[in-house]
Amino acid sequence: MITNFPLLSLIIWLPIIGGVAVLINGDDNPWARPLSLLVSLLTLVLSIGLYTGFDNTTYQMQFVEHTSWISTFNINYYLGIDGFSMPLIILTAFSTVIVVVAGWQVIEQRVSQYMASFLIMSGLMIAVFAALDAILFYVFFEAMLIPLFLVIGIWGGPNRVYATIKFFLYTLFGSVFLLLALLYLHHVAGSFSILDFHDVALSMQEQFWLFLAFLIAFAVKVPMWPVHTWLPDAHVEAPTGGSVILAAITLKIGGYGLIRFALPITPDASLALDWLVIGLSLTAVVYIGLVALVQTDMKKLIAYSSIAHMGFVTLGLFIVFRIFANSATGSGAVLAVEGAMVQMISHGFIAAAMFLCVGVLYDRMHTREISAYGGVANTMPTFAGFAVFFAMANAGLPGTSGFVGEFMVILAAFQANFWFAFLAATTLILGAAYSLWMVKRVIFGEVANENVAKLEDINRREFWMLASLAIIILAIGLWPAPLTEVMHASVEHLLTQVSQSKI
Amino acid sequence: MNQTLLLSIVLAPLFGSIIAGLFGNQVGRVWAHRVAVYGVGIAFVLSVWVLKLVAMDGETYNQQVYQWLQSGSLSLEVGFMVDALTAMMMVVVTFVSLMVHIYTIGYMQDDDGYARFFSYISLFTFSMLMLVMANNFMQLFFGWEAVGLVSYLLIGFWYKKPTAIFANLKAFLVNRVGDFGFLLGIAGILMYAGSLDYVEVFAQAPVMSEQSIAIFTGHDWSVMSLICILLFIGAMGKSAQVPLHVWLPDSMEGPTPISALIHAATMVTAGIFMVTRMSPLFEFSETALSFVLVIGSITALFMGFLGLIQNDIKRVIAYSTLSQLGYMTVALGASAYSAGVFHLMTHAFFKALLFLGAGSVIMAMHHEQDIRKMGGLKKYMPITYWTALIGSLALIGFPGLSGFFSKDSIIEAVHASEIAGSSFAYFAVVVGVFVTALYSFRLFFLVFHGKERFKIDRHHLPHESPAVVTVPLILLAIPSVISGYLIGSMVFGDFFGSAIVVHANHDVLAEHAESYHGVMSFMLHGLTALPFWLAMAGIATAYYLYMMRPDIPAKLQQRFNWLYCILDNKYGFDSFNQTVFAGGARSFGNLLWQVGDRLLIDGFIVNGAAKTVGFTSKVVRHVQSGYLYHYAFAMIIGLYLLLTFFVV
Amino acid sequence: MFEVTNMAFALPEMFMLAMACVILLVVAFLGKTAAGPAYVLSQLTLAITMVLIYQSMGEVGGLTFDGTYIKDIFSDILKMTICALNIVVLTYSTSYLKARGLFQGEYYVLAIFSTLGMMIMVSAYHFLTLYLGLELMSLCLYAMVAMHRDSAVATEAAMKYFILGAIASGMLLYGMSIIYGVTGSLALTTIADTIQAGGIDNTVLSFGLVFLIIGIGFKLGAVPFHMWLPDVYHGAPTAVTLFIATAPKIAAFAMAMRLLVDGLGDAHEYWQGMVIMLSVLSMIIGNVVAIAQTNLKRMLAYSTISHIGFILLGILSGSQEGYAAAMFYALVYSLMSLGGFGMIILMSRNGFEADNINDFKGLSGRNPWYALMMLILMFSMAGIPPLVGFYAKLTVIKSVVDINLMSVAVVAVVMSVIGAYYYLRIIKVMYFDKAIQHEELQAPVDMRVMFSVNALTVFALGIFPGSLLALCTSVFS
Amino acid sequence: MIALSDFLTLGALLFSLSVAGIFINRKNIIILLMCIELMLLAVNLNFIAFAHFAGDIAGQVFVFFILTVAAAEAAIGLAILVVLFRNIHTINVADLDKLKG
Repeated sequence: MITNFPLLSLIIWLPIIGGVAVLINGDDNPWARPLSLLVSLLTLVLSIGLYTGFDNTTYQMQFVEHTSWISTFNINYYLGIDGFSMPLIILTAFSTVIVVVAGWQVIEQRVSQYMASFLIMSGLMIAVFAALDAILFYVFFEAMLIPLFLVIGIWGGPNRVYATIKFFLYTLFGSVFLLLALLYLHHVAGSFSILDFHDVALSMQEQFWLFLAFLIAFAVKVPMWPVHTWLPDAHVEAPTGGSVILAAITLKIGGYGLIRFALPITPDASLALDWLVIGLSLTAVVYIGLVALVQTDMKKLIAYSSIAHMGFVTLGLFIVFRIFANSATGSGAVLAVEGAMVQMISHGFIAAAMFLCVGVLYDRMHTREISAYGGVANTMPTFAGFAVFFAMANAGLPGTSGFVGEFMVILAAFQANFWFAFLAATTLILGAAYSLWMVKRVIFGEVANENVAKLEDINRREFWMLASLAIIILAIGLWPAPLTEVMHASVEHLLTQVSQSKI
Repeated sequence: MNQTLLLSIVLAPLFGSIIAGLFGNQVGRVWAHRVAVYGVGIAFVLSVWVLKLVAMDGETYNQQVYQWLQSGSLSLEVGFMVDALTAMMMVVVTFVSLMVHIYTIGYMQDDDGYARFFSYISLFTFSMLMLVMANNFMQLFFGWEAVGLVSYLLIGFWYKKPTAIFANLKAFLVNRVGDFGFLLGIAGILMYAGSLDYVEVFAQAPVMSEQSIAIFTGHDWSVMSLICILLFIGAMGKSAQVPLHVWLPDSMEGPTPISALIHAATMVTAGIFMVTRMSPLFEFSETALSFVLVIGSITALFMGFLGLIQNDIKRVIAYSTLSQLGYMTVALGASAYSAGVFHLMTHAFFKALLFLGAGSVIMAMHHEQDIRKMGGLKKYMPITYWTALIGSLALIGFPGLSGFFSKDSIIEAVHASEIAGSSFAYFAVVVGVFVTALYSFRLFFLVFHGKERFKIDRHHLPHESPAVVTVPLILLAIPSVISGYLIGSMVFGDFFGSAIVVHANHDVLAEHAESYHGVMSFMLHGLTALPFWLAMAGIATAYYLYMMRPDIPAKLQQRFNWLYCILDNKYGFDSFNQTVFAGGARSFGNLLWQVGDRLLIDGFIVNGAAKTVGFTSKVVRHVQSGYLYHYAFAMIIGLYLLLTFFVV
Repeated sequence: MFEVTNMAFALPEMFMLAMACVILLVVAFLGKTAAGPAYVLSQLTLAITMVLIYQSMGEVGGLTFDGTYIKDIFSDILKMTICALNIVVLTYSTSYLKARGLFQGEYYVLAIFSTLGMMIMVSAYHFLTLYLGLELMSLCLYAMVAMHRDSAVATEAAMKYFILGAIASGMLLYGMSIIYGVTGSLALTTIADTIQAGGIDNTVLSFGLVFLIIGIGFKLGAVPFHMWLPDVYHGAPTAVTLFIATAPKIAAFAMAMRLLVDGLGDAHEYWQGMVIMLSVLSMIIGNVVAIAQTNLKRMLAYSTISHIGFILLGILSGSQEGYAAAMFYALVYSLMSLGGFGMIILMSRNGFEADNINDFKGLSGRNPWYALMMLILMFSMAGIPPLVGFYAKLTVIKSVVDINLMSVAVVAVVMSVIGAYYYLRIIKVMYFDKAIQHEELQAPVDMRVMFSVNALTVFALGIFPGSLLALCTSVFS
Repeated sequence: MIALSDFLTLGALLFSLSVAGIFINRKNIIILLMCIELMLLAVNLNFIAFAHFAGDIAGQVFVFFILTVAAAEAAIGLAILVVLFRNIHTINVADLDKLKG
């Protein structure tokens, strides 16, 4: 490996520049789609390079790039990845390919703008995961909202304006507090490097407020109850690609933010307020699970299920304190954090797949109401197979990736408190109930109406799109070790950080 | 024994499943079933070889195949553990599965989903083998859920039938309730044993048994009791114990071969297997054992009653299965694990036989399942008749047949047990014998004897099923008769060796073992015992009620209408679940959604804030009235404010 | 003692004054046909002035004209910005004025005189020069607003502007008189020295400060002295609005800096609270009331008010970093504002003002490029990265955080979220709504190019804000 | 002897009068212009008083400038007033309400 080769920059800027190129070419250009696919595939291939060149043994940042950017404030173009960010970057690159393929025929208006939005968004999101400078992080964190705002607003459903503005303001509201926190930390630490933030000593009061700022910013992204209500609206109105990116990546930024900021920078406040996060997470699992059950719109149902699943991420991250309190070794804490990470990655694939399935149906029937369907299996058997598989994955069936994260977090939660595990495990029932009940009503049964009777099974493009996701979901479910082993060192390091008081 | 051998056993059916499932259209129907049957056939032959290695050569095996996950100090692996218990289960599973595979060639002949069906049942075989061969809890859970998945797929195999897709959802969800407990149990084990590997966990058992956990503040519970009960909740789901039994009767919506394979012989016994496998843990908790015992005896007795009034041929057998599962559970509760597993094995043979026989009848009746519309089939279907007779006799515990040995040993074990609830259990299992005989022979007489109540169509007279159906019947009838003779080694001998751990103070089988002097004396003893006469009385009652005086049942039904209602409503479990759990969850979910999400969070806080800002904006803009003197006045106000606050 | 007056320090102003007179004469002689030459001459004047300033930038500056006038790096940068902004403004205005029969030489005379006033304000180091510069600028602006003589709203706006402006001038003068009374001097250097030396009556000082603040607040448009701003922006011809909204804000900012920092820097503790009040009120009122607007010019007026609130954040921090941040913000604001009002002119044509938000419906379908440019401007104003508006907000908020005024910072960020709403609304209208009209743009090429450059600068500065930020910082270190 | 404070008080009074005149008067714009003049005069008084008592000439010089500017201001103001009257045929302050909100 060439040590100084700016691979990360390449992965970030290739899709952005590619997106601009697609945009400039204009809508009439027949090359918009192939070019987008090429760029996204290239990005994916390059991002694989991050995995192969990754050193599992160290928690230190790798592929580091450091250039002065805004010298006045000592803001740097500082990139680097560790075991937390690397899998998420690959997930992002992969999702972008899927999105490009998913929009291939479906998007007829403003194709180049659509593709460009996603390519640019992809670069920005990768940059969020790679940024080690707080302001750089924030810039990408916010900049990402712009293309997503446009995607939902332009290509979305009937109520798209409300949804997209709600989404934008909601997330903006959360993130401005993050900005304040970052500025305050700079005031204290004298640098904008996130790694320097990790080391700075803070009083309990400072940590308390900083933690709240981080929490509000990232809780909105995750999203945690009760700041989750933007998500169902955004998902329902977004075009399929938008939903995929929302579910697969943007939610992950919330979890990632908690890992990168809240836990290591404010460990004492995290400890003191872990009850809050745990409580909200469990609320997400149970409350949102019940809410998902009664949804009549498929996308809304999946959106709510996303919230419930993300509850496991936040739960996994914040039970570590209780686990430390209960046992000296804290082996369960590693399990909890890695479970949260696995859950994030896995949810990225599964939620994407679920939304693509809804997209496939929506493209044909132009409705997402569950009641408009029934007996799809009769006319679309191959699709039905995928749908049932993904629903099972969503319900956390062992052998699929959906199981791994939940399993790890529940196992760890028991070590924190029996009731945490008890409430978290209700997802076994609720998750199965809402996923499979939907499958029952949509996929199974007699052909419900003549529209369903006219459905055509998925074409080759859709097949490979779903098949690639299915393979990954299965692969992670059957052998998650390659995924978790890249995180070990980083997780261990995080746990040392959270277990040391900063006061 | 090596890894290749064991992997071949597991992967052969999986391979068959993948070929039949993913490439069913390409390879065609014939190759779809061939590949599946060969796969399971290979698995069966190799399983027998493994059994031979274990039983004859005393080999055991416990190694990992690959590391599934490593996290901190915890390592989760996929691996195999083969001892006598496993080997026995492997043979039972692959044998019944093979029979069902062959049977299916005939039974599903005309179905559109032929290849898909083979794919599913092969996948089931794979999953079940993974379950029984697991050497750790993670893999156990994997197999546990995977068989649940296949069960779900197979119950809903005819996905156009509304009842079928209702039943499969119900089955999956009820099983998930069990898995909920099971998973918590596993989590508890990880916490207190620090590992999920069987061997390590069992080694930790004595330490764990001394720990306690405060679930509710101030109440310390024994960790072992908690874990065992949680694990057993899993078993209650899978093995359909009250109150999680509700899915099993409904699961009869699936094709008959899977009723035989999954919902009678193998999958439903996974719970029994699991508890047996966990005997080193359960032995430390009398509380848990009592719990198991009571649940088992309730299931054994009360589910038997329900069999009495069912008219669907498969449902009668399904309730019988429930009841028999209750017997097995009772055995577990009484620490007579080997008796339980023994019954598991014999039951697998004769119950599969009964189901497949029922399937044969159903085929002959053109998919009519109501026993009131059958009768007198004996002359049309001799093979089915005789095999069904063997199966029924085995089921009621007729001396000499397999069921006699296994059931008798359970009854004796419960009799000897001294833990809480054992007297009730004894009562339940003894009365159960009578009930079993009554409903079994009610079914038998109504189907094969008496008047022909089906509509006779000259061109479609009932006829015996083809060889692919009858050969499996015969092949299953053989072990239904003879497998009981293994009692000597399996129950009273040390066939299972260290696979089953029983503490001396619970060892109810030990005293029987002392008085056990071979099969013949056991049988003779049985002839004088109460259960035998109860069984005979059952047969006689059935004959009297349904052959000689068919008017009596109808009168009884009128006379004891309230009782009939209770039984007909299955004690109200279904309607209770439907209203309270399903309906309750939906209304509560709706409440949370409409009130919590929409009204409070979205309406009040989010949109409320937006509206407040918008409203403020509309109000405040009127300050900009357009009049110069107001503008000037605003400046004066500003001046005033500045002067007031800031002039020091 | 006479010091030798260094005329060279004021060379650009002198040149501009001369040229202003030339243009005046040209207009006077050519009459109706003077507009064209006046336009060219004005542009030339501004360009040459810029060059003159640029050439002298490296040279040592200092006080001149008996300590009433200063040339320093701060004044050089701001003056160059003012000239540059006005070059763009004049370019933008031309087509607008032509279409409405307002293409007259007087506009350019007034513009150049007004520019001269601004430059004097920037360089003023004495109450007198400051006052004269201010009045020179303001009087020209009053007249410009009223230029559209047949428009009732324009004259109404002019009247309001004039009356309120005169009151504000009066207040400012009153404040100056008090400060003069306390410190015994009109020169900022002496005032600063006196205050530093101490021993003056703080009550009277802060009493005088209140009036100064009002004067500054009025010129900037800070709440509650902002009432003129929406009406004037709304009522004036867009070309004039554009003029008022850009360079004069730089001049007002310079005035604020000169008075508060250079002159009364040591009285920071007395004026900080007042500025906080203005700042917070401006951010709140500006952002909240903007939401209810349907007229784009009016909305941008309220948005200006909120931006002023942010600029004041930098000033109130009292640190060099804060001043640099405020300067950065002021520059960035003028650039964005230039683009925002430029867009309205770009969209407008004879008989169509394009100043209603709904006039932008479906713009992205009709003119994707300009819609994109407007999108950049709007997101920048909303303070969304990676656009330069974000760094402006970042720097001022940072300066407030650094002095531990967290509550003010919280207000600022919350208000920026509320503010984002109405910018998003513009984007929503452009991108998500269906077009209701389909006329082609009529703007000339030079304006289109200039506008694109303008918006792209906002974007480019967003990616590389470092140099501009460094420049602003260097002024105060 | 007239003290400085007397001048200042008078100046403040005049100033207040003018300010009050501006926002109390709702009739005639010309009165507004007069009030503005009054305000500037109040300021002038202040300057002169301070200059006198401090023995500093600068304040008095300033006053001359203010007077000059005030004249220019009045000119502009009246010009606008004329245009305004031409457009809306009234110089009633309360009629200047087209721009609001």
